[in-house]
Formats: sequence, C-alpha cells, structure tokens
Amino acid sequence: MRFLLDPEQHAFAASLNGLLTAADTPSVIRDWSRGDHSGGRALWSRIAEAGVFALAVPEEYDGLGARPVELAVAFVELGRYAVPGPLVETVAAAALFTEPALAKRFLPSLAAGGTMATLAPMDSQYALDGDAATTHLSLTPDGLRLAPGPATPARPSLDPARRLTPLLPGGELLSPTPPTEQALTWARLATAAQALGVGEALLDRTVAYVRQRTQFGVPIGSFQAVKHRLADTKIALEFARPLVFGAALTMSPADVAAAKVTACEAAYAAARTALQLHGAIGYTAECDLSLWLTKARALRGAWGSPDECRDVVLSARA
Amino acid sequence: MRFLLDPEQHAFAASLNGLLTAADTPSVIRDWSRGDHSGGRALWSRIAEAGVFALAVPEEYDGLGARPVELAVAFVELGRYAVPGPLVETVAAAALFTEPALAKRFLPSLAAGGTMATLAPMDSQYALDGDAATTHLSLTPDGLRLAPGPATPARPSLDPARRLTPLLPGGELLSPTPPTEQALTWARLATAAQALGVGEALLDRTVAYVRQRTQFGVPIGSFQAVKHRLADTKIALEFARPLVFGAALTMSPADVAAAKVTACEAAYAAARTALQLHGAIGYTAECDLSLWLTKARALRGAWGSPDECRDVVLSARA
Amino acid sequence: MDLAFTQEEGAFRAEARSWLHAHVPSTPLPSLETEEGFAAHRAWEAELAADRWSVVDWPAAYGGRDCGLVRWLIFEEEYYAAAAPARVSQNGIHLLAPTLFAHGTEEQRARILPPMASGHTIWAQAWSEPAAGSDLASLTSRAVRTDGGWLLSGQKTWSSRAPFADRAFGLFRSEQHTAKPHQGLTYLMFDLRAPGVTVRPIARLDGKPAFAELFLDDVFVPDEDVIGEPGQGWHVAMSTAANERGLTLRSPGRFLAAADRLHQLWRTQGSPHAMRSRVADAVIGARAYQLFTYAAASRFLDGEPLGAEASLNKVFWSEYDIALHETALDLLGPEGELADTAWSEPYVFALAGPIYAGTNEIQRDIIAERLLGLPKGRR
Amino acid sequence: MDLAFTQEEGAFRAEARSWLHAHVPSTPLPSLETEEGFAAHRAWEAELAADRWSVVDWPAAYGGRDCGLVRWLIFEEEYYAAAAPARVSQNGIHLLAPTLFAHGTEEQRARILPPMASGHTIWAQAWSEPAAGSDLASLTSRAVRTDGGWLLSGQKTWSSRAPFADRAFGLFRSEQHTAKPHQGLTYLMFDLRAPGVTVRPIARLDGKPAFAELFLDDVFVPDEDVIGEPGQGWHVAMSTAANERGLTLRSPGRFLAAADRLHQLWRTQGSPHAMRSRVADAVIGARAYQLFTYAAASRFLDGEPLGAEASLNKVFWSEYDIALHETALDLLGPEGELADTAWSEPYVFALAGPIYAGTNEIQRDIIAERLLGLPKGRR
Repeated sequence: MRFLLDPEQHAFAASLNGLLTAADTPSVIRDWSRGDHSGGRALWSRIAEAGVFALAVPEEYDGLGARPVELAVAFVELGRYAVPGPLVETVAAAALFTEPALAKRFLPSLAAGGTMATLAPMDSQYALDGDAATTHLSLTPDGLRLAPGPATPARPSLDPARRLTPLLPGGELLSPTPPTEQALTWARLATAAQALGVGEALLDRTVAYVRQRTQFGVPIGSFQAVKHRLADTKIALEFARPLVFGAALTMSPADVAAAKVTACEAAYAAARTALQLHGAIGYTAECDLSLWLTKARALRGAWGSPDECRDVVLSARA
Repeated sequence: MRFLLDPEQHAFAASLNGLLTAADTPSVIRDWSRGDHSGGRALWSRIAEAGVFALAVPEEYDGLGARPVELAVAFVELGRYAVPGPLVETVAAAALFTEPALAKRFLPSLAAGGTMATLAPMDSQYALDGDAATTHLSLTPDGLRLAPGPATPARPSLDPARRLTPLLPGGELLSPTPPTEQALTWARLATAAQALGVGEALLDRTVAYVRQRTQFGVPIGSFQAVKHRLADTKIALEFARPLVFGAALTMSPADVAAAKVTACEAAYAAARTALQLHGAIGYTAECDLSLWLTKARALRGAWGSPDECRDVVLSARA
Repeated sequence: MDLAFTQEEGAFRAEARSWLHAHVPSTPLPSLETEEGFAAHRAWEAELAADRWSVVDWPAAYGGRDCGLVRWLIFEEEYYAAAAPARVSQNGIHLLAPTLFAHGTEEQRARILPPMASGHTIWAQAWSEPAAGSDLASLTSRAVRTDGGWLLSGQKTWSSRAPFADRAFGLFRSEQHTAKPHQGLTYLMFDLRAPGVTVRPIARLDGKPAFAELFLDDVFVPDEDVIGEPGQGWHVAMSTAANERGLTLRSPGRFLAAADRLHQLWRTQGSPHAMRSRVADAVIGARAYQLFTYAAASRFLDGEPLGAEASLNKVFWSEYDIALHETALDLLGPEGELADTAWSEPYVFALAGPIYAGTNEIQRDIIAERLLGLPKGRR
Repeated sequence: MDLAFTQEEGAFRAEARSWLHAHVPSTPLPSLETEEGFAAHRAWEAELAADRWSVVDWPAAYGGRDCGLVRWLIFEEEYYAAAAPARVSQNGIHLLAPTLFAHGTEEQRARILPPMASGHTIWAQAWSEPAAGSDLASLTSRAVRTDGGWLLSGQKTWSSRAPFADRAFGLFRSEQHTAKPHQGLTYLMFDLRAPGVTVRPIARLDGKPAFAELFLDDVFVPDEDVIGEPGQGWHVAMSTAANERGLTLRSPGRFLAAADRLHQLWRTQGSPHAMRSRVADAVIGARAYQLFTYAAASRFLDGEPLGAEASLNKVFWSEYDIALHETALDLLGPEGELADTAWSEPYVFALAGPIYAGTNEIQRDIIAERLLGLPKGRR
C-alpha cells in the first residue's frame, strides 16, 4: 500500500498543467461557447498528443493500455483549466469499443486525437457538444448505434461551454451488447476527476481574490466567516480527492459512484462559496470565474445524479 | 388578519413566565430525573391553576374551551423552563375524551391539575413518565384503554427528565373509536410550542454565555464565526414561531405537522450550536444547559419524526 | 390573533384574481433582461397601470388604490399564483418610491411617481462602485456644485436594469474630507441618456445583460432631482436600504407560488421518495415566510418599526430561494442542466440573492449585533 | 500508487482477526465511564497486552510489535470490525506516549511505557483550565521549584478518564511574567492519588463521570517526571497536540465499522428511502476517511511532516461521527430517544468531537491560515 502518486504521475500532471497554462483556456472556452471550435480542436490535439485519450485505449490499438489512475490525473488538470469539449464522452466511447472490429476501426484515431466522440446516454436525449464532435454514438434499447449526426438546434446548458445536442435517429448498429456499465464507470471516473479539478480551481481563485479584495480597510480574507467557509471548501475537496484516486485503482462501480457524487458535491459547494465570496463580480459572465462556476453545476448532474450514485454505492453492499 | 398575540395573550405568557421563574425549575427537573416527583407535582398544580390544562378542556367540563393559541403560548413558556412531566400527553388525553361519559369522568380533574395523564402512542411501546402519571392510557388496535399502570422498569431517555415506561397490558376499554388524529394534532402542536421555547432558552443562554466568556482576551461572542452561528439559530427560531401560532389558529394536521418539524429542527440545531459554543462546560450534566440540550433531541422524535411530519404536509396537498 | 381576512379583503382578492385571470399573458414573456423582453414587460406595466394594479398600495393620486399593506400582500399572492410576469419596474417601486414618500418633495412625487407606476419611466439603481460593495460608505463618485444643480462624475457598477432603463438613482460624494465616510453624501436621480453617461451592459452568469457599469463624466443634474438635503444622502438612503431588506423586496406570494409549482413538478416526476424532504421543506418554508411576513405586517400596522428584523427576512428568503430552485433542477434530472427550462433563469436569478441587497454575511453581522446584542468585532 | 497490501501484511491482518475472534467479549463490556466498566476495560487492556496486541506499533521493548504504521491501520480496521471494546488507555497511548518517544528520556520510556501498554497504569490528560480552553497558553496552574522536584498547584478541568485513572500529564507555569504566555511552561506527569490532589468527577450529558476537575495543592513531582526541559513545555506539548489531531486519535477502522453497522441497521429497518442519502453518505465518508488516512500515512512514511493537515482530519471525523450517529438515532424511530441502545452512548460521545482536541473553530482558523494562506484576523 502506497497511496500516493508516483513521481511519473506527478510529472505527467505537471506537464499537462504547463500545456494548459500556456493554452489560455478562458478564451478557448469562450470561443467554444460561441460555436467557434477552432481553438478547442487545436487544444484537443495537444491533449491527445500528451497521451490523455491513449490512457483509455489498449496498447494493441495504439493506446497506452487502460490506465485509470493516469486518466484521473489528467482529468483533474482538464477540470482545473475548464477545458471544453466531449472529453468524458470520448473516454466513455473508448470503453465501449471492446469488440475487436470496433476497436480496430475506432480506437487508433481516438487515441491519436483524430476522433472527438460524443455519446447520448440511455436516460438522456442529449449528447454533449454534438455540433463539434466527429463521431456520434447513441446507446439505444437495441444497442450501440453510430448516429448519422447531431440534430439541430442544440439546447443550451447552464454551462455555456456545454452544448447539448439531440442526435439524429437511426444509423449503423455497431453492437447489440455494448459494455455499457464499463463505459459508465469510465465516464463517471473521468467526471469525478474533472469535477475535483474544477473545485480546486474555484478554491484557488477564491483564495487569491479574498486576499486582495479589501472592504472596511482590510482584505475580506481576514474575516472569520470567509476563512471558515473556505476551510470547509478545502476539507470537502481534500476528502473527495482520495475517493477519486481510490476509485481509479479499483474501478469498481460502487467506488467510482462514491467518488463521482463526492467530488461533484464538493465542486458544486466550492462554486457556491466562490460565487458568494466574489460577490457581484463572480455573478458576471465576463469574469473568468463563471467558466468554472457553471461547469461545477453541470458536472454534478452529468453521468449519474447524486442520488443515482448513492444508490449504486448502497446496492453494491446489499 | 392580525397575526400578533393579543395583550391578554402576552399577559398570560408573562404571568406563566413569572410563575416558572420563581419555581427554580432546574432543581425540580433534577429531582424529577432522580424519581423524586414532589417538586414536579407541586409545579404541575400551579401550572393547572394558571389554567394551562383548562385550555384543552371544554367549558362544560370546567375548562376554558379549546384554545390552541393560548395553549401554544403556555407551552412555549413550559419549554423555555424545561418543565418536566407528561404535559403534552395530558393535553393529548384531553383531546381523546370527547365522548360525554369520558369527558365527564376525566376532564374536570384534568383541567384542575388532579390528573397527570400519560399516553402510549400507537407506534411506540412507551409512555412518558408513567411512573409519575396518575392516569395511564394506551392507544391499541382495539381502541383507547385505561392501562392498569406502568410496567417496570422504565427505560431511560437521552433526556434524563423523561422516563419512558411500558404500560401494563389490558385494562378498561374506554372507547373503541377514540379521536386519535385530533389527539395527535394537539400533541404535535404542544410539542412544537414546547420545542420553540426550548430553542429560545438555548439561544438566550448561549448569547449570555458568549458575551461573558473570554478567550484570547476578548469575549468569544465577538468572533464572527460565533456570531454567524447564533444568527442562524435566531433565523431558524424566528421562522418556526409563526408556523407554530399559525398552526394553532388553523389546527389543520398539515399545518401542525409543519410547525412540529420546523420548531423541533430549529430547537435541535439550537442545541447543537449551544453545545459547541459553550464548549466542554455545555457537555456536562451539572451545567443547567444540559436540561435543555437533551430535551431538544428528545422532542425532535416525540409524537412524529421529522420525516413523518413532512409526509403529512405533502399528503395533505395530494 | 387571527389569520382571517375581512369580507372586503376577500372581495379585493377576488377582483385581483379575476383581473389577472383575464389579463396575464398565456405564454410567458421573453426574459426581461433582454431588449425585447424589457419592452414586453414595460408594456405589461402599462397594462397593469391602466386598471390601477401596478402600485396598489400607493395613494390614488399617483396611480394606486391606497389599499394598505394587507391588501398589497393579498395582491402579491394572487399575482404570483397567476404566474404573472416579473416586475421590470421593481427598482423604482421598491427602492426609490419609498424614499420619495419619506424624503421627497410633493413636486418630486407628483412628477416622478405616476410615470413610474405606468412603466413609462423605468428606474435602475446605482449604489455600488468597484471599491464600494459591502462597504458602501466608502464610495467615491462625486457630485460637484454647479449653477442650478450638480455635476456627477465617477463610476457605478452592478446597476440592475440599467442596460435598458430610463433613469437611475444613487449616492454621490458632495463633500470631501468629512470626519466619517458616510457623511457628505447626496442622494440624486439622473437620466441614463443624459450627456456624459456611458452605460456598459454587464452579462450575468447566463449571458443576459442584467446589470451595467455606469461611467459618469460631468453629468448635469438639476437641484430638483436631489432627494432630501445635500450631504444627508446616507440617512436618506438607509431608510431605503432598510426597506429594501424588508417586507417589499420579496413578497410571500412569490414563494408560495414557486413552492406550489415545485410540488407539482415533484408529482409529475413520480413523487420520488429521495426528494420528498426537500420538497416538503420548500412547501413549509413558503408558509413560514408568509406567516412571518403577516406578523411583521401586523407589527408594522401597529406602528412598530421593523428595523434589524429585515435582516432575518433577507437571509431566509435568499437561502430558501436557492434551495427551492436547486431542488427543482435536481427533480428535472438530466434536463436540469438545460438553460431554457422554466426553472433555469429563476435559478440563476436566485443565485444572486445572498449577494445583493446587503450580503448575507453583513446581514448575519447585523442580526448578531443588533438583535442578539453581541459585541461588534473586527469581523 | 497502489492500495494492495503485501502478503505479510495480509498474514498480519489474518492473525489479528483470528486473535480478536477468539478473545473479544461476546457481550459488550459495561461503559468505561463507570467504575465497573473502567475495571473491565483495564482487564481487557491486560488481555490485549498479554499477546502484544495493545500497542502494535511500539517497539517490542515496551510491549509492542514494532509493526509500523500500515499494520497499525490494519490492526485498527480489524479491531473495530470485531466490535472490540473501547480503549480505556487511549489518553496514554495516543497523547503521552508520542511525547515520550519524541522528548522523553530512555529511563522515562522504560519506566512508563510498559505499564501503560499493559493497562496497569491508566493515564488521564490534564490540559485545560477553567479560563484556558481554546486559549490554552493562558493557563495559570503553577509548578514551583523545590528540592529534587516541583510542587504543583492550581486547577485543571475536563480531565478525561481522571475519575478512575492512575496518573495524569499536563502543562504547568514554571516561570511567571514571561514575554509571551506560552513561554515558561513545563510538561509534567503526576500521580492522581498523590497527597494534595483532589479529583472531582464531572458527569457528562448522559450522567456518566467521563472527566474530572483536578485541584492541586503543593503536589510533589520528582524531577524524573518532567518531560523535556523545564520551561519548554509548550513546544513539547504541541508535538503531542499535533499528534492528537493527526492520524492516531480516530483510526479509519472505527468509522468503517460504524458505517457497516449503520448500513445493517438501515436494512433491518426496511431500507427506508427517506434515509438512503444519509446512510450512503456515511458509507462513502468512512471510505473517504480511510483513503485520506492511507494517503497521509504514505506521505508520513515518505518522511513528510503532517502538520496542519491534521486539522482537516479533525473537522472531518468529528462532524462525520455526529452525522452518522444522528442518522442511526433517526433510523431507530421512537427507540432513538432511549439512552440504553447500542447507539446512545456513542452518540453522546460523538457530540464532544467538535469541542475537544482543539475546537473545530480553531481548526478552521488553522486550515484557513496555514493551508490556504489567508491573513490572520482577530477572529
């Protein structure tokens, strides 16, 4: 038992962090929200080059083998920079392509960043960013289908960087018995890690803000009510983190569901605190904080609501 | 619409308050907890003389007519002083004796303070303070029974002043169709009002404590975390109060259930805050605060748990 | 103590209900935070005003029915139960008008209130500045004396409604170097289209321009648009601020109607057990808020001041409002992420509650110090 | 990064489980906060010690197995899963022993630790004074130099276990008029039955004498019972306090076992939907606490200091513990009011969590200032 990231995993996080710091994600996100995907696609390629999607792809299909811990490391960073696009959906798609013919057809391109896949879950009519994706998948009662494309118009999400698109019906039946549960587990793990990164970014930005914002002649970060609220945010995130990496190690659906609900609730609580402590400036779309605030809310419901995840946790013990 | 206590109602509260201030209730409560009921019985008589039980008894049986608002006024004060004994149960008993023969037999003595009634609810095997009560009632599937007396031993409550006694089986069948729902409504109203008084006492004592207790050279009541926690306690109690009196006016089961859950949750939250802000001294049985702390917890579950009460609220709207 | 309404009050309720039933648009108006929606809501204000429903508690001379606080509460219950449109004129009606009633001249009231009641003039508030939020007294925008009036300069922000409104009101520093920061302030009204005013709309979280920054450069304001005495603006404004946090900012009717819709949504979604507590708490909370308001109104009618109790009210409704809308989004399941459901914009609106009209942190300080008597700390 | 235990660790777990299975009393011991229960728990300590299970992480010389932190965590998981008795010797083992390992002499360790390990000497802590709670440095009990030792005078309070324990340890002021209040303090151990000591038991909320006031009147303590240098007691104690808030005060095994029992109770009660979220959160929280502790232990084994992170741990477990027990009482329905269920005493015990070992208010200040870098305020 050594429950710490290895030096290589730290180095991977640091290199992604460097890549994303350089990418000026806020402007990429704002363009993406307006339907201009060029910056997002370029960033997608760099993320793929860094090996992120390859972490969900077996080596024989040009991947790095299924490495959920490294994937979680990566998604924490992607969340920290609020990177837009169907990142989680592409990882889930990788987990769906287990049949050799499908794997051979789809996975090499997915690992290399040539495929931006989206996926409409069974209980939702919407796929994330269908207008930007290159591959549209539907989980239907018949099985996994390659949808002919997105239907228009997309519906807006509370997170402007997430565009929810209905998919056109029909399309090629790729598999009557896709490994849905496994894909769901990968999707939830990636979402949990992403939410953790979103929450950490919200905390960091808010700590920086309350240190410099003064009212009544002192930094508002010296007020005990502000300090305690941020302390609670820190506690929630620090106890979500080990659940995320623990789940990545076991990949049991219950552990992943526990990580998902906890990380997403911590991130949403961080968003509420960040908004309150920023005051009106945090409530504006022009403040970059909004890019994380709205994402925290959206991730909370994506790929399994808090209650669904809690059910999975208890059902596994029955 | 004039949703304020009348001057007479204020005067009634003030006179009860004076009576109870003079009664040194903490020592009465501690004696009661040890099984010495003499002080509690004497106090019971004075409370009856003040007309409290008569507020649940029709005039023709020596009562003051059913006056739930005044009853709520009284029970807020009884809670404020943590008066021990089956107060709620005696009020509920009054509501059960609607048949003329029963009313004639039991109510005059009940109104006058000669009867201390206890009552085992349908879903519980225990009656409050059966060792002290003079009249033991059971709600059984057959109807309302006059139980032969308490079975021993009593089980201890987390509130040492509440002794939970099983009742002996059998006894006279008083009524096959007692007005159970009405009795439950009266019991919940009285419990809600009592909880409100308990919560207000907890807040008042804690405010007084944090003003005089110093640490780091200043009163701890000047720390913003302490102030905000007490502000939240105040808010919860101030929004529970109108529900209690509104319920007393309508006596609809849903309004009373709403008042019950809200007042009891506010009182229990006040208890948690009072304990935390008193620190270790509040955790001792010798500090009088404990008499209110433990009662707040007990009342929360008495005569309908929070979830049962919420069910009643929603069911009434279905 | 009673909760019964008189026969006349009942008749008033019936009249309001019947008018609303006949007039409330059958499809919701577009968001009032858009140009199109703002115009539609302005027209709705005119429709209300035409039958004297826009400001029922005002004197008849200014467009009201002089109906008193109780009937105002009744009207509001009926208004929101009828799912009538949001009130684009609320800044003027809830913040400026009470100030004019308390501190304005008869000339000002006669000139300003009727067009406010009819929606002809829509008012924005101009309190905050970039460095003066919770610490409002530290504001620096100036009013400099000039012939027949004042010249305003400086920057205001978080001016709600300003992107499409006509006029604004706020505090300006008319004396420098006073002993205390809240001295030497003057309460003025100005035209948002006057020379020297630049309005820069600011988008809310959902992208809608719900407020604006105002840049003022020697904007002329005639003496007739000063409220109260020059230099006494803090005192004049605080009576408004107390009102802002008090009874009128959020009427119980709004939450009673929202709780009803939430309960309906819960049933539509199959009455999920896991959400029952939260739905019940929303229903109970709306009733608590209604009864708390009834009690406050009764005290007010008895002549008691409301004062710091308004802080209890502010914290309660703002946290209640968020909890209710979060519950609704959760009930919607995957649809809860969408920005165009009936619950989405109200959710975003609710999120601002704990921030504006005095942050909840400031309100809790007030409750602790003024209602509980705890010592002032350095916070 | 991995969560796998070695084969040897697995064997250790199996050995512990098997020993516990054979030895844990089949009926719970009486409460350790009673005279009878204290004696029974002391005997249990001896039984543990006889087979070297009482202090598995200590060196063998003092009665341990020198097994390291990971096996200690494994042992604790098995211990609580087996529903083994509460540890009456925890003050000594968790608070005093780490101080002796860090600051004691070899002679002190050899003299004090073995009887602590066997339950022969049970230790009480004597930190707080009536006017020195969160502000521990303001304590006033004195240690005055005398021939061959010190004379202790003053009053200590909230001394847990003191009504039935043998000895106690704490800080005393050995120099007056120091520049700062935490200077001039000395860390001493003393006999609770020594002349001049009066122990006044204090009853907890449930009436059990869980702690005591200690009145000290010229109580002689020989030099050999000073830990570290005289006057350096604050430094010596703070290493204990950091430990107190750290890994060892509440092992994950305790909460994993409690969450299991809670889940079992929920199922026994018919798996009520309305309680599902709270039960799930208890299960998840125990796992989070376990994994957080594994990560902290891994860092510790890497040689990193734990420091202020212990404050995260303290707030988490203390609030978790209360929530879990409140859920259990609610699941019990009307029986939840009873003081003699399996959940009642643990509930009362949990209530103290946010107060002792540094209040959660102090911990949140530490988190904000030391981990987040926020400015020190006046609180």
